[in-house]
Amino acid sequence: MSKIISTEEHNNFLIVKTEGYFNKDLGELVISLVEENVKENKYHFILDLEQSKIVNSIGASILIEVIEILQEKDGSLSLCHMAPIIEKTFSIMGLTKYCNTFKSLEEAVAQ
Amino acid sequence: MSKIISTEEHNNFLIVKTEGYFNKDLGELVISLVEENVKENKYHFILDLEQSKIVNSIGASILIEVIEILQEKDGSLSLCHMAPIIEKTFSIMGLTKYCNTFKSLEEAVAQ
Amino acid sequence: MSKETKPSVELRIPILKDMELVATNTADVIAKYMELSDEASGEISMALIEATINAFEHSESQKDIFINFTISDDELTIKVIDKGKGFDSEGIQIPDIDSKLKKQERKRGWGVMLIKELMDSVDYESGNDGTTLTMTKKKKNE
Amino acid sequence: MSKETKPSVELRIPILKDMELVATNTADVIAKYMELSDEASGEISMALIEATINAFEHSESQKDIFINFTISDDELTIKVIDKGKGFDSEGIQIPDIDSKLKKQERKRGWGVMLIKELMDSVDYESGNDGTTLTMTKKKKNE
Ligand SMILES: Nc1ncnc2c1ncn2[C@@H]1O[C@H](COP(=O)(O)OP(=O)(O)O)[C@@H](O)[C@H]1O
Ligand SMILES: Nc1ncnc2c1ncn2[C@@H]1O[C@H](COP(=O)(O)OP(=O)(O)O)[C@@H](O)[C@H]1O
Repeated sequence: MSKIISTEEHNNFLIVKTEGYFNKDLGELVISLVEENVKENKYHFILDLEQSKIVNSIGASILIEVIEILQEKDGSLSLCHMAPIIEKTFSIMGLTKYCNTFKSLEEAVAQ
Repeated sequence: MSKIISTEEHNNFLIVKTEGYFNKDLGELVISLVEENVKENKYHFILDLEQSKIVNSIGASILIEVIEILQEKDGSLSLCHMAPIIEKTFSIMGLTKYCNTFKSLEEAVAQ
Repeated sequence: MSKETKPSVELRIPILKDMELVATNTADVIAKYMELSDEASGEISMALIEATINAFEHSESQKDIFINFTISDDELTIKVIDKGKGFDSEGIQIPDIDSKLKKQERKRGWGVMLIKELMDSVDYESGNDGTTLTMTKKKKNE
Repeated sequence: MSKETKPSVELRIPILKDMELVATNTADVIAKYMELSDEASGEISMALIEATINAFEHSESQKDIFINFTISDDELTIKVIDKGKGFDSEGIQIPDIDSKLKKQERKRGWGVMLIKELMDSVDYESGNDGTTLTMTKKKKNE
Protein backbone atom coordinates (compact mmCIF):
# COMPACT_ATOMS: atom_id res chain seq x y z
CA MET A 1 0.00 0.00 0.00
CA SER A 2 2.52 2.63 1.12
CA LYS A 3 5.58 2.81 -1.09
CA ILE A 4 8.27 4.85 -2.83
CA ILE A 5 7.14 5.13 -6.43
CA SER A 6 10.19 6.81 -7.92
CA THR A 7 13.60 8.28 -7.18
CA GLU A 8 15.21 10.54 -9.70
CA GLU A 9 18.23 12.85 -9.77
CA HIS A 10 17.71 16.38 -10.98
CA ASN A 11 20.24 19.22 -10.66
CA ASN A 12 21.74 18.67 -7.27
CA PHE A 13 18.64 16.97 -5.88
CA LEU A 14 17.39 13.48 -5.35
CA ILE A 15 13.62 13.58 -5.89
CA VAL A 16 11.71 10.92 -3.96
CA LYS A 17 8.03 10.38 -4.74
CA THR A 18 5.89 8.35 -2.37
CA GLU A 19 2.44 6.84 -2.59
CA GLY A 20 -0.08 6.06 0.13
CA TYR A 21 -0.23 6.45 3.89
CA PHE A 22 3.01 7.99 5.21
CA ASN A 23 3.30 5.65 8.18
CA LYS A 24 6.23 4.02 9.99
CA ASP A 25 6.92 1.62 7.11
CA LEU A 26 7.07 4.34 4.49
CA GLY A 27 9.16 6.54 6.79
CA GLU A 28 11.64 3.68 7.16
CA LEU A 29 11.82 3.19 3.40
CA VAL A 30 12.60 6.88 3.00
CA ILE A 31 15.25 7.02 5.73
CA SER A 32 17.01 3.94 4.31
CA LEU A 33 17.10 5.54 0.91
CA VAL A 34 18.53 8.74 2.41
CA GLU A 35 21.18 6.82 4.36
CA GLU A 36 22.30 4.96 1.23
CA ASN A 37 22.57 8.15 -0.77
CA VAL A 38 24.39 10.04 1.98
CA LYS A 39 27.08 7.36 1.74
CA GLU A 40 27.46 8.39 -1.89
CA ASN A 41 27.73 12.05 -0.90
CA LYS A 42 24.24 13.06 -1.96
CA TYR A 43 22.84 15.43 0.64
CA HIS A 44 19.91 17.27 -0.97
CA PHE A 45 16.53 15.60 -1.09
CA ILE A 46 13.09 16.58 -2.32
CA LEU A 47 10.19 14.55 -0.96
CA ASP A 48 7.16 14.78 -3.25
CA LEU A 49 4.04 13.94 -1.25
CA GLU A 50 1.51 14.39 -4.06
CA GLN A 51 0.33 10.77 -3.79
CA SER A 52 0.58 10.60 0.01
CA LYS A 53 -2.45 12.43 1.33
CA ILE A 54 -2.21 11.16 4.88
CA VAL A 55 0.54 10.80 7.50
CA ASN A 56 0.91 9.72 11.07
CA SER A 57 3.24 11.16 13.69
CA ILE A 58 5.46 8.09 13.55
CA GLY A 59 6.17 8.70 9.86
CA ALA A 60 6.66 12.38 10.63
CA SER A 61 9.12 11.68 13.44
CA ILE A 62 11.22 9.61 11.05
CA LEU A 63 11.47 12.74 8.90
CA ILE A 64 12.98 14.48 11.94
CA GLU A 65 15.65 11.78 11.95
CA VAL A 66 16.20 12.43 8.25
CA ILE A 67 16.68 16.13 8.98
CA GLU A 68 19.17 15.27 11.72
CA ILE A 69 21.19 13.13 9.33
CA LEU A 70 21.19 15.83 6.66
CA GLN A 71 22.06 18.66 9.09
CA GLU A 72 25.34 16.90 9.87
CA LYS A 73 26.24 17.03 6.19
CA ASP A 74 24.94 20.55 5.50
CA GLY A 75 22.35 18.89 3.34
CA SER A 76 18.67 19.77 2.94
CA LEU A 77 15.21 18.27 2.91
CA SER A 78 12.56 19.92 0.74
CA LEU A 79 8.91 18.97 0.77
CA CYS A 80 6.39 19.60 -1.98
CA HIS A 81 2.76 18.87 -2.83
CA MET A 82 1.72 18.58 0.81
CA ALA A 83 -1.99 18.08 1.44
CA PRO A 84 -3.33 20.88 3.67
CA ILE A 85 -3.63 18.62 6.75
CA ILE A 86 -0.06 17.37 6.28
CA GLU A 87 1.23 20.91 6.01
CA LYS A 88 -0.71 21.83 9.16
CA THR A 89 0.61 18.79 11.05
CA PHE A 90 4.23 19.43 10.07
CA SER A 91 3.82 23.08 10.97
CA ILE A 92 2.37 22.30 14.43
CA MET A 93 5.35 20.02 15.01
CA GLY A 94 7.77 22.74 13.86
CA LEU A 95 9.12 20.35 11.25
CA THR A 96 8.58 22.88 8.48
CA LYS A 97 11.10 25.22 10.18
CA TYR A 98 13.81 22.74 9.26
CA CYS A 99 12.64 22.00 5.71
CA ASN A 100 12.12 23.96 2.54
CA THR A 101 8.49 23.69 1.52
CA PHE A 102 7.07 24.22 -1.96
CA LYS A 103 3.71 23.95 -3.63
CA SER A 104 5.00 22.21 -6.74
CA LEU A 105 7.94 20.01 -7.66
CA GLU A 106 8.98 22.59 -10.27
CA GLU A 107 9.40 25.24 -7.57
CA ALA A 108 11.31 22.81 -5.36
CA VAL A 109 13.74 21.95 -8.14
CA ALA A 110 14.21 25.63 -9.04
CA GLN A 111 15.02 26.74 -5.45
CA MET B 1 -20.94 15.89 -2.16
CA SER B 2 -22.34 14.31 -5.32
CA LYS B 3 -22.84 16.80 -8.14
CA ILE B 4 -22.74 17.67 -11.81
CA ILE B 5 -19.49 19.58 -12.30
CA SER B 6 -19.94 20.62 -15.91
CA THR B 7 -22.14 20.39 -18.97
CA GLU B 8 -20.74 21.28 -22.33
CA GLU B 9 -21.88 20.95 -25.94
CA HIS B 10 -19.50 19.38 -28.41
CA ASN B 11 -20.36 18.27 -31.94
CA ASN B 12 -23.80 16.81 -31.58
CA PHE B 13 -23.28 15.80 -27.93
CA LEU B 14 -24.04 17.21 -24.54
CA ILE B 15 -21.15 16.17 -22.30
CA VAL B 16 -22.12 15.84 -18.62
CA LYS B 17 -19.36 15.42 -16.03
CA THR B 18 -20.23 14.29 -12.53
CA GLU B 19 -18.34 14.17 -9.27
CA GLY B 20 -18.75 11.88 -6.26
CA TYR B 21 -21.00 8.99 -5.37
CA PHE B 22 -23.47 8.27 -8.19
CA ASN B 23 -26.45 7.79 -5.90
CA LYS B 24 -30.17 8.61 -6.17
CA ASP B 25 -29.57 12.35 -5.81
CA LEU B 26 -26.97 12.50 -8.54
CA GLY B 27 -29.09 10.27 -10.77
CA GLU B 28 -31.98 12.69 -10.35
CA LEU B 29 -29.80 15.66 -11.22
CA VAL B 30 -28.74 13.89 -14.39
CA ILE B 31 -32.24 12.86 -15.46
CA SER B 32 -33.56 16.40 -14.89
CA LEU B 33 -30.80 17.77 -17.06
CA VAL B 34 -31.60 15.23 -19.77
CA GLU B 35 -35.32 16.04 -19.64
CA GLU B 36 -34.64 19.76 -19.99
CA ASN B 37 -32.37 19.22 -22.96
CA VAL B 38 -34.72 16.79 -24.67
CA LYS B 39 -37.27 19.60 -24.66
CA GLU B 40 -34.76 21.59 -26.67
CA ASN B 41 -34.31 18.69 -29.10
CA LYS B 42 -30.94 17.54 -27.80
CA TYR B 43 -30.91 13.77 -27.77
CA HIS B 44 -27.26 12.69 -27.57
CA PHE B 45 -25.54 12.62 -24.21
CA ILE B 46 -22.12 11.63 -22.97
CA LEU B 47 -21.81 10.94 -19.25
CA ASP B 48 -18.21 11.30 -18.09
CA LEU B 49 -17.77 9.34 -14.85
CA GLU B 50 -14.09 10.10 -14.30
CA GLN B 51 -14.77 11.76 -10.95
CA SER B 52 -17.51 9.35 -9.89
CA LYS B 53 -15.74 6.20 -8.76
CA ILE B 54 -18.69 4.65 -7.03
CA VAL B 55 -22.36 4.04 -7.82
CA ASN B 56 -25.35 2.37 -6.29
CA SER B 57 -28.10 0.48 -8.06
CA ILE B 58 -30.57 3.30 -7.45
CA GLY B 59 -28.39 5.71 -9.41
CA ALA B 60 -27.91 3.04 -12.06
CA SER B 61 -31.65 2.42 -12.38
CA ILE B 62 -32.19 6.11 -13.03
CA LEU B 63 -29.83 5.72 -15.99
CA ILE B 64 -32.22 3.05 -17.30
CA GLU B 65 -34.95 5.70 -17.20
CA VAL B 66 -32.63 8.03 -19.10
CA ILE B 67 -32.11 5.36 -21.75
CA GLU B 68 -35.87 4.91 -22.02
CA ILE B 69 -36.40 8.63 -22.57
CA LEU B 70 -33.67 8.78 -25.22
CA GLN B 71 -34.84 5.62 -27.03
CA GLU B 72 -38.14 7.34 -27.75
CA LYS B 73 -36.27 10.12 -29.51
CA ASP B 74 -33.70 7.92 -31.28
CA GLY B 75 -31.14 9.55 -29.03
CA SER B 76 -28.15 7.96 -27.33
CA LEU B 77 -26.37 7.69 -24.02
CA SER B 78 -22.60 7.23 -24.05
CA LEU B 79 -20.55 6.50 -20.96
CA CYS B 80 -16.84 7.11 -20.53
CA HIS B 81 -14.15 6.87 -17.88
CA MET B 82 -15.97 4.18 -15.93
CA ALA B 83 -14.11 2.74 -12.94
CA PRO B 84 -13.71 -1.05 -13.35
CA ILE B 85 -16.34 -1.84 -10.70
CA ILE B 86 -18.84 0.53 -12.32
CA GLU B 87 -18.26 -1.07 -15.70
CA LYS B 88 -18.73 -4.49 -14.14
CA THR B 89 -21.93 -3.43 -12.37
CA PHE B 90 -23.45 -1.88 -15.49
CA SER B 91 -22.48 -4.94 -17.47
CA ILE B 92 -24.09 -7.37 -14.97
CA MET B 93 -27.25 -5.26 -15.20
CA GLY B 94 -27.14 -5.31 -19.01
CA LEU B 95 -27.13 -1.52 -19.01
CA THR B 96 -24.05 -1.40 -21.22
CA LYS B 97 -26.01 -3.16 -24.00
CA TYR B 98 -28.07 0.00 -24.34
CA CYS B 99 -25.20 2.51 -24.09
CA ASN B 100 -22.09 3.28 -26.02
CA THR B 101 -19.10 2.87 -23.73
CA PHE B 102 -15.67 4.44 -24.18
CA LYS B 103 -12.44 4.57 -22.23
CA SER B 104 -11.87 8.28 -22.79
CA LEU B 105 -13.96 11.34 -23.50
CA GLU B 106 -12.02 11.90 -26.72
CA GLU B 107 -13.15 8.52 -28.04
CA ALA B 108 -16.73 9.18 -26.98
CA VAL B 109 -16.80 12.51 -28.80
CA ALA B 110 -15.20 10.98 -31.92
CA GLN B 111 -17.74 8.10 -32.18
CA MET C 1 -5.80 -19.08 12.32
CA SER C 2 -8.17 -20.89 14.65
CA LYS C 3 -11.79 -19.91 14.88
CA GLU C 4 -11.32 -18.21 18.25
CA THR C 5 -8.63 -15.82 17.14
CA LYS C 6 -10.01 -14.53 13.84
CA PRO C 7 -9.88 -10.75 13.97
CA SER C 8 -13.11 -8.96 13.26
CA VAL C 9 -14.26 -5.40 12.73
CA GLU C 10 -17.76 -4.35 13.75
CA LEU C 11 -19.75 -1.30 12.70
CA ARG C 12 -23.00 0.02 14.04
CA ILE C 13 -24.42 2.69 11.75
CA PRO C 14 -27.58 4.74 11.89
CA ILE C 15 -29.89 5.12 8.90
CA LEU C 16 -28.61 8.40 7.49
CA LYS C 17 -27.99 9.55 3.95
CA ASP C 18 -24.96 7.97 2.24
CA MET C 19 -23.93 6.27 5.50
CA GLU C 20 -23.45 3.04 3.53
CA LEU C 21 -20.12 4.58 2.53
CA VAL C 22 -18.85 3.94 6.06
CA ALA C 23 -19.23 0.24 5.32
CA THR C 24 -17.56 0.57 1.93
CA ASN C 25 -14.62 2.56 3.23
CA THR C 26 -14.10 0.09 6.04
CA ALA C 27 -14.12 -2.76 3.54
CA ASP C 28 -11.46 -0.96 1.49
CA VAL C 29 -9.08 -0.79 4.45
CA ILE C 30 -9.71 -4.43 5.34
CA ALA C 31 -9.24 -5.53 1.72
CA LYS C 32 -5.87 -3.76 1.65
CA TYR C 33 -4.87 -5.35 4.93
CA MET C 34 -5.79 -8.77 3.51
CA GLU C 35 -3.99 -7.94 0.26
CA LEU C 36 -7.06 -8.67 -1.84
CA SER C 37 -6.92 -7.52 -5.46
CA ASP C 38 -8.36 -4.14 -6.46
CA GLU C 39 -10.97 -6.05 -8.41
CA ALA C 40 -12.09 -8.06 -5.38
CA SER C 41 -12.05 -4.93 -3.26
CA GLY C 42 -14.34 -3.12 -5.72
CA GLU C 43 -16.73 -6.05 -5.82
CA ILE C 44 -16.95 -6.19 -2.04
CA SER C 45 -17.59 -2.45 -1.86
CA MET C 46 -20.37 -2.59 -4.41
CA ALA C 47 -22.05 -5.58 -2.75
CA LEU C 48 -21.81 -3.86 0.61
CA ILE C 49 -23.36 -0.66 -0.69
CA GLU C 50 -26.33 -2.64 -1.96
CA ALA C 51 -26.66 -4.74 1.19
CA THR C 52 -26.49 -1.70 3.45
CA ILE C 53 -28.97 0.31 1.39
CA ASN C 54 -31.38 -2.64 1.50
CA ALA C 55 -31.06 -2.83 5.27
CA PHE C 56 -31.68 0.94 5.46
CA GLU C 57 -34.59 1.02 3.04
CA HIS C 58 -36.43 -2.24 3.34
CA SER C 59 -36.06 -3.13 7.00
CA GLU C 60 -38.75 -0.50 7.64
CA SER C 61 -37.14 0.06 11.00
CA GLN C 62 -35.44 3.06 12.56
CA LYS C 63 -32.93 0.83 14.29
CA ASP C 64 -29.21 0.95 13.60
CA ILE C 65 -27.64 -1.54 11.21
CA PHE C 66 -24.76 -3.81 12.26
CA ILE C 67 -22.00 -4.85 9.90
CA ASN C 68 -19.42 -7.40 10.87
CA PHE C 69 -16.24 -8.24 8.97
CA THR C 70 -14.38 -11.42 9.90
CA ILE C 71 -10.89 -11.74 8.51
CA SER C 72 -9.30 -15.08 7.86
CA ASP C 73 -6.32 -16.17 5.83
CA ASP C 74 -8.31 -17.27 2.83
CA GLU C 75 -11.53 -15.26 2.91
CA LEU C 76 -13.43 -12.25 4.17
CA THR C 77 -16.85 -12.90 5.67
CA ILE C 78 -19.26 -9.98 5.98
CA LYS C 79 -22.56 -9.96 7.85
CA VAL C 80 -25.09 -7.16 7.37
CA ILE C 81 -27.72 -7.28 10.07
CA ASP C 82 -30.94 -5.31 10.40
CA LYS C 83 -33.66 -5.60 13.00
CA GLY C 84 -36.44 -4.97 10.51
CA LYS C 85 -39.43 -6.76 9.09
CA GLY C 86 -37.61 -9.41 7.09
CA PHE C 87 -38.49 -10.83 3.67
CA ASP C 88 -38.53 -14.00 1.62
CA SER C 89 -35.24 -13.99 -0.23
CA GLU C 90 -36.24 -17.02 -2.32
CA GLY C 91 -39.17 -15.07 -3.70
CA ILE C 92 -37.14 -12.25 -5.20
CA GLN C 93 -37.59 -12.00 -8.97
CA ILE C 94 -34.49 -11.86 -11.16
CA PRO C 95 -34.47 -8.49 -12.88
CA ASP C 96 -34.08 -8.19 -16.64
CA ILE C 97 -33.19 -4.98 -18.41
CA ASP C 98 -34.98 -5.86 -21.67
CA SER C 99 -38.33 -6.21 -19.97
CA LYS C 100 -37.64 -3.17 -17.77
CA LEU C 101 -37.15 -1.14 -20.94
CA LYS C 102 -39.84 -2.66 -23.14
CA LYS C 103 -42.56 -3.25 -20.60
CA GLN C 104 -42.19 0.02 -18.73
CA GLU C 105 -41.54 -1.94 -15.53
CA ARG C 106 -40.19 -0.43 -12.30
CA LYS C 107 -36.55 0.23 -13.05
CA ARG C 108 -35.20 -0.79 -9.66
CA GLY C 109 -34.68 -4.24 -8.15
CA TRP C 110 -30.97 -4.87 -8.86
CA GLY C 111 -29.44 -5.03 -5.39
CA VAL C 112 -29.88 -8.69 -4.46
CA MET C 113 -28.86 -9.84 -7.94
CA LEU C 114 -25.72 -7.69 -7.89
CA ILE C 115 -24.74 -8.98 -4.45
CA LYS C 116 -25.08 -12.56 -5.69
CA GLU C 117 -23.06 -11.89 -8.82
CA LEU C 118 -20.29 -10.00 -7.05
CA MET C 119 -19.66 -12.21 -4.02
CA ASP C 120 -18.49 -15.83 -3.75
CA SER C 121 -21.26 -16.93 -1.41
CA VAL C 122 -24.43 -15.20 -0.28
CA ASP C 123 -26.89 -16.37 2.34
CA TYR C 124 -29.97 -14.67 3.75
CA GLU C 125 -31.50 -15.55 7.11
CA SER C 126 -34.63 -13.53 7.48
CA GLY C 127 -37.60 -13.51 9.79
CA ASN C 128 -39.88 -11.02 11.44
CA ASP C 129 -37.12 -10.00 13.85
CA GLY C 130 -34.89 -8.93 11.02
CA THR C 131 -32.49 -10.03 8.31
CA THR C 132 -28.92 -11.26 8.43
CA LEU C 133 -27.09 -11.35 5.14
CA THR C 134 -23.85 -13.34 5.23
CA MET C 135 -21.56 -13.01 2.25
CA THR C 136 -17.99 -14.07 1.61
CA LYS C 137 -15.18 -13.19 -0.75
CA LYS C 138 -12.40 -15.69 -1.22
CA LYS C 139 -8.82 -14.60 -1.45
CA LYS C 140 -7.36 -15.81 -4.72
CA ASN C 141 -3.66 -16.49 -4.52
CA GLU C 142 -2.28 -15.85 -7.97
CA MET D 1 -31.77 17.32 18.60
CA SER D 2 -32.40 15.95 22.07
CA LYS D 3 -29.81 13.77 23.75
CA GLU D 4 -31.84 10.62 23.20
CA THR D 5 -32.09 10.94 19.46
CA LYS D 6 -28.53 11.89 18.52
CA PRO D 7 -27.37 9.46 15.85
CA SER D 8 -24.12 7.69 16.53
CA VAL D 9 -21.76 5.39 14.68
CA GLU D 10 -19.74 2.80 16.55
CA LEU D 11 -16.66 0.90 15.45
CA ARG D 12 -14.93 -2.01 17.07
CA ILE D 13 -11.53 -2.61 15.51
CA PRO D 14 -8.80 -5.13 16.23
CA ILE D 15 -5.17 -4.11 16.62
CA LEU D 16 -3.92 -4.74 13.10
CA LYS D 17 -1.57 -2.80 10.86
CA ASP D 18 -3.01 0.45 9.44
CA MET D 19 -6.46 -0.39 10.89
CA GLU D 20 -6.60 3.20 12.22
CA LEU D 21 -7.61 4.09 8.65
CA VAL D 22 -11.02 2.50 9.30
CA ALA D 23 -11.58 5.20 11.88
CA THR D 24 -10.32 7.93 9.56
CA ASN D 25 -12.42 6.83 6.62
CA THR D 26 -15.50 6.62 8.81
CA ALA D 27 -14.83 10.13 10.08
CA ASP D 28 -14.60 11.36 6.46
CA VAL D 29 -18.08 10.05 5.64
CA ILE D 30 -19.54 11.51 8.83
CA ALA D 31 -17.84 14.86 8.23
CA LYS D 32 -19.39 14.99 4.76
CA TYR D 33 -22.78 14.09 6.16
CA MET D 34 -22.45 16.91 8.71
CA GLU D 35 -21.20 19.27 6.00
CA LEU D 36 -18.04 20.07 7.92
CA SER D 37 -15.33 21.90 5.97
CA ASP D 38 -12.52 19.96 4.29
CA GLU D 39 -10.18 21.59 6.77
CA ALA D 40 -12.15 20.36 9.79
CA SER D 41 -12.47 16.95 8.21
CA GLY D 42 -8.70 16.69 7.74
CA GLU D 43 -8.09 17.76 11.34
CA ILE D 44 -10.49 15.15 12.67
CA SER D 45 -8.87 12.44 10.55
CA MET D 46 -5.39 13.31 11.74
CA ALA D 47 -6.43 13.46 15.41
CA LEU D 48 -8.20 10.15 15.04
CA ILE D 49 -5.18 8.47 13.47
CA GLU D 50 -3.08 9.54 16.44
CA ALA D 51 -5.68 8.58 19.03
CA THR D 52 -6.22 5.16 17.48
CA ILE D 53 -2.51 4.44 17.13
CA ASN D 54 -2.01 5.36 20.79
CA ALA D 55 -4.80 3.00 21.80
CA PHE D 56 -3.19 0.27 19.66
CA GLU D 57 0.38 0.85 20.83
CA HIS D 58 0.25 2.05 24.39
CA SER D 59 -2.74 0.22 25.83
CA GLU D 60 -0.46 -2.84 26.00
CA SER D 61 -3.54 -4.92 25.52
CA GLN D 62 -4.63 -7.30 22.78
CA LYS D 63 -8.22 -6.21 23.17
CA ASP D 64 -10.19 -4.50 20.43
CA ILE D 65 -10.54 -0.72 20.40
CA PHE D 66 -13.94 1.02 20.37
CA ILE D 67 -14.57 4.27 18.57
CA ASN D 68 -17.82 6.11 18.91
CA PHE D 69 -18.96 9.09 16.85
CA THR D 70 -21.93 11.11 18.08
CA ILE D 71 -23.44 13.51 15.58
CA SER D 72 -25.24 16.63 16.68
CA ASP D 73 -26.26 19.78 14.86
CA ASP D 74 -23.33 21.83 16.07
CA GLU D 75 -20.55 19.37 16.82
CA LEU D 76 -19.07 15.93 16.35
CA THR D 77 -18.02 14.08 19.50
CA ILE D 78 -15.60 11.19 19.16
CA LYS D 79 -14.65 8.71 21.87
CA VAL D 80 -11.67 6.38 21.48
CA ILE D 81 -11.75 3.66 24.09
CA ASP D 82 -9.14 1.05 24.95
CA LYS D 83 -9.16 -1.54 27.71
CA GLY D 84 -5.45 -1.19 28.37
CA LYS D 85 -3.16 -0.12 31.19
CA GLY D 86 -4.00 3.58 31.23
CA PHE D 87 -1.64 6.52 31.78
CA ASP D 88 -1.37 9.91 33.39
CA SER D 89 -2.32 12.34 30.66
CA GLU D 90 -1.35 15.33 32.81
CA GLY D 91 2.20 14.04 33.02
CA ILE D 92 2.82 14.02 29.27
CA GLN D 93 5.72 16.30 28.32
CA ILE D 94 5.15 18.83 25.53
CA PRO D 95 7.46 17.88 22.68
CA ASP D 96 9.81 20.43 21.14
CA ILE D 97 11.51 19.95 17.80
CA ASP D 98 14.53 22.11 18.65
CA SER D 99 15.51 19.98 21.61
CA LYS D 100 14.68 16.80 19.69
CA LEU D 101 17.17 17.87 17.04
CA LYS D 102 19.88 19.40 19.20
CA LYS D 103 19.78 17.05 22.16
CA GLN D 104 19.43 13.85 20.18
CA GLU D 105 16.19 13.09 22.06
CA ARG D 106 13.72 10.38 21.08
CA LYS D 107 12.03 11.79 17.99
CA ARG D 108 8.53 10.56 18.79
CA GLY D 109 5.98 11.88 21.27
CA TRP D 110 3.78 14.08 19.05
CA GLY D 111 0.41 12.33 19.14
CA VAL D 112 -1.23 13.82 22.23
CA MET D 113 0.00 17.31 21.35
CA LEU D 114 -1.36 17.04 17.80
CA ILE D 115 -4.73 15.81 19.04
CA LYS D 116 -4.96 18.81 21.39
CA GLU D 117 -3.98 21.27 18.67
CA LEU D 118 -6.32 19.84 16.05
CA MET D 119 -9.52 19.36 18.05
CA ASP D 120 -11.74 21.87 19.86
CA SER D 121 -11.85 19.95 23.13
CA VAL D 122 -9.90 16.96 24.35
CA ASP D 123 -10.41 15.02 27.55
CA TYR D 124 -8.69 11.87 28.84
CA GLU D 125 -10.23 9.59 31.42
CA SER D 126 -7.68 6.94 32.21
CA GLY D 127 -7.22 4.28 34.86
CA ASN D 128 -5.93 0.77 35.10
CA ASP D 129 -8.99 -0.55 33.28
CA GLY D 130 -8.23 1.54 30.23
CA THR D 131 -8.41 4.92 28.63
CA THR D 132 -11.28 6.88 27.15
CA LEU D 133 -10.34 9.85 25.04
CA THR D 134 -13.25 12.20 24.29
CA MET D 135 -12.69 14.85 21.67
CA THR D 136 -14.99 17.24 19.86
CA LYS D 137 -14.99 19.30 16.71
CA LYS D 138 -17.40 22.19 16.49
CA LYS D 139 -19.22 22.94 13.30
CA LYS D 140 -18.44 26.47 12.21
CA ASN D 141 -21.25 28.07 10.29
CA GLU D 142 -19.66 30.53 7.92
N1 LIG E 1 -32.78 -6.30 4.42
C1 LIG E 1 -33.98 -6.44 3.83
N2 LIG E 1 -35.12 -6.40 4.56
C2 LIG E 1 -36.35 -6.54 3.98
N3 LIG E 1 -36.51 -6.70 2.66
C3 LIG E 1 -35.43 -6.74 1.86
C4 LIG E 1 -34.12 -6.63 2.40
N4 LIG E 1 -33.25 -6.72 1.37
C5 LIG E 1 -33.97 -6.87 0.26
N5 LIG E 1 -35.31 -6.90 0.53
C6 LIG E 1 -36.42 -7.09 -0.42
O1 LIG E 1 -35.90 -7.55 -1.65
C7 LIG E 1 -36.33 -6.69 -2.72
C8 LIG E 1 -35.28 -6.61 -3.80
O2 LIG E 1 -34.17 -5.88 -3.34
P1 LIG E 1 -33.14 -5.32 -4.37
O3 LIG E 1 -32.79 -6.39 -5.33
O4 LIG E 1 -31.99 -4.74 -3.61
O5 LIG E 1 -33.89 -4.20 -5.17
P2 LIG E 1 -34.55 -2.83 -4.67
O6 LIG E 1 -33.93 -2.49 -3.36
O7 LIG E 1 -34.20 -1.85 -5.74
O8 LIG E 1 -36.01 -3.10 -4.60
C9 LIG E 1 -36.64 -5.37 -2.06
O9 LIG E 1 -37.55 -4.62 -2.80
C10 LIG E 1 -37.19 -5.82 -0.72
O10 LIG E 1 -38.56 -6.16 -0.83
N1 LIG F 1 -4.34 5.17 25.12
C1 LIG F 1 -3.21 5.24 25.82
N2 LIG F 1 -2.91 4.30 26.76
C2 LIG F 1 -1.76 4.36 27.48
N3 LIG F 1 -0.82 5.31 27.32
C3 LIG F 1 -1.04 6.28 26.41
C4 LIG F 1 -2.22 6.29 25.62
N4 LIG F 1 -2.17 7.38 24.80
C5 LIG F 1 -1.00 7.99 25.07
N5 LIG F 1 -0.30 7.34 26.05
C6 LIG F 1 1.00 7.73 26.64
O1 LIG F 1 1.31 9.03 26.25
C7 LIG F 1 2.60 9.09 25.65
C8 LIG F 1 2.64 10.16 24.58
O2 LIG F 1 1.86 9.76 23.47
P1 LIG F 1 2.07 10.50 22.09
O3 LIG F 1 2.10 11.96 22.35
O4 LIG F 1 1.03 10.02 21.17
O5 LIG F 1 3.50 10.07 21.59
P2 LIG F 1 4.07 8.63 21.21
O6 LIG F 1 2.91 7.73 20.96
O7 LIG F 1 4.88 8.89 20.00
O8 LIG F 1 4.88 8.22 22.41
C9 LIG F 1 2.84 7.69 25.12
O9 LIG F 1 4.21 7.42 25.00
C10 LIG F 1 2.15 6.85 26.18
O10 LIG F 1 2.99 6.65 27.27
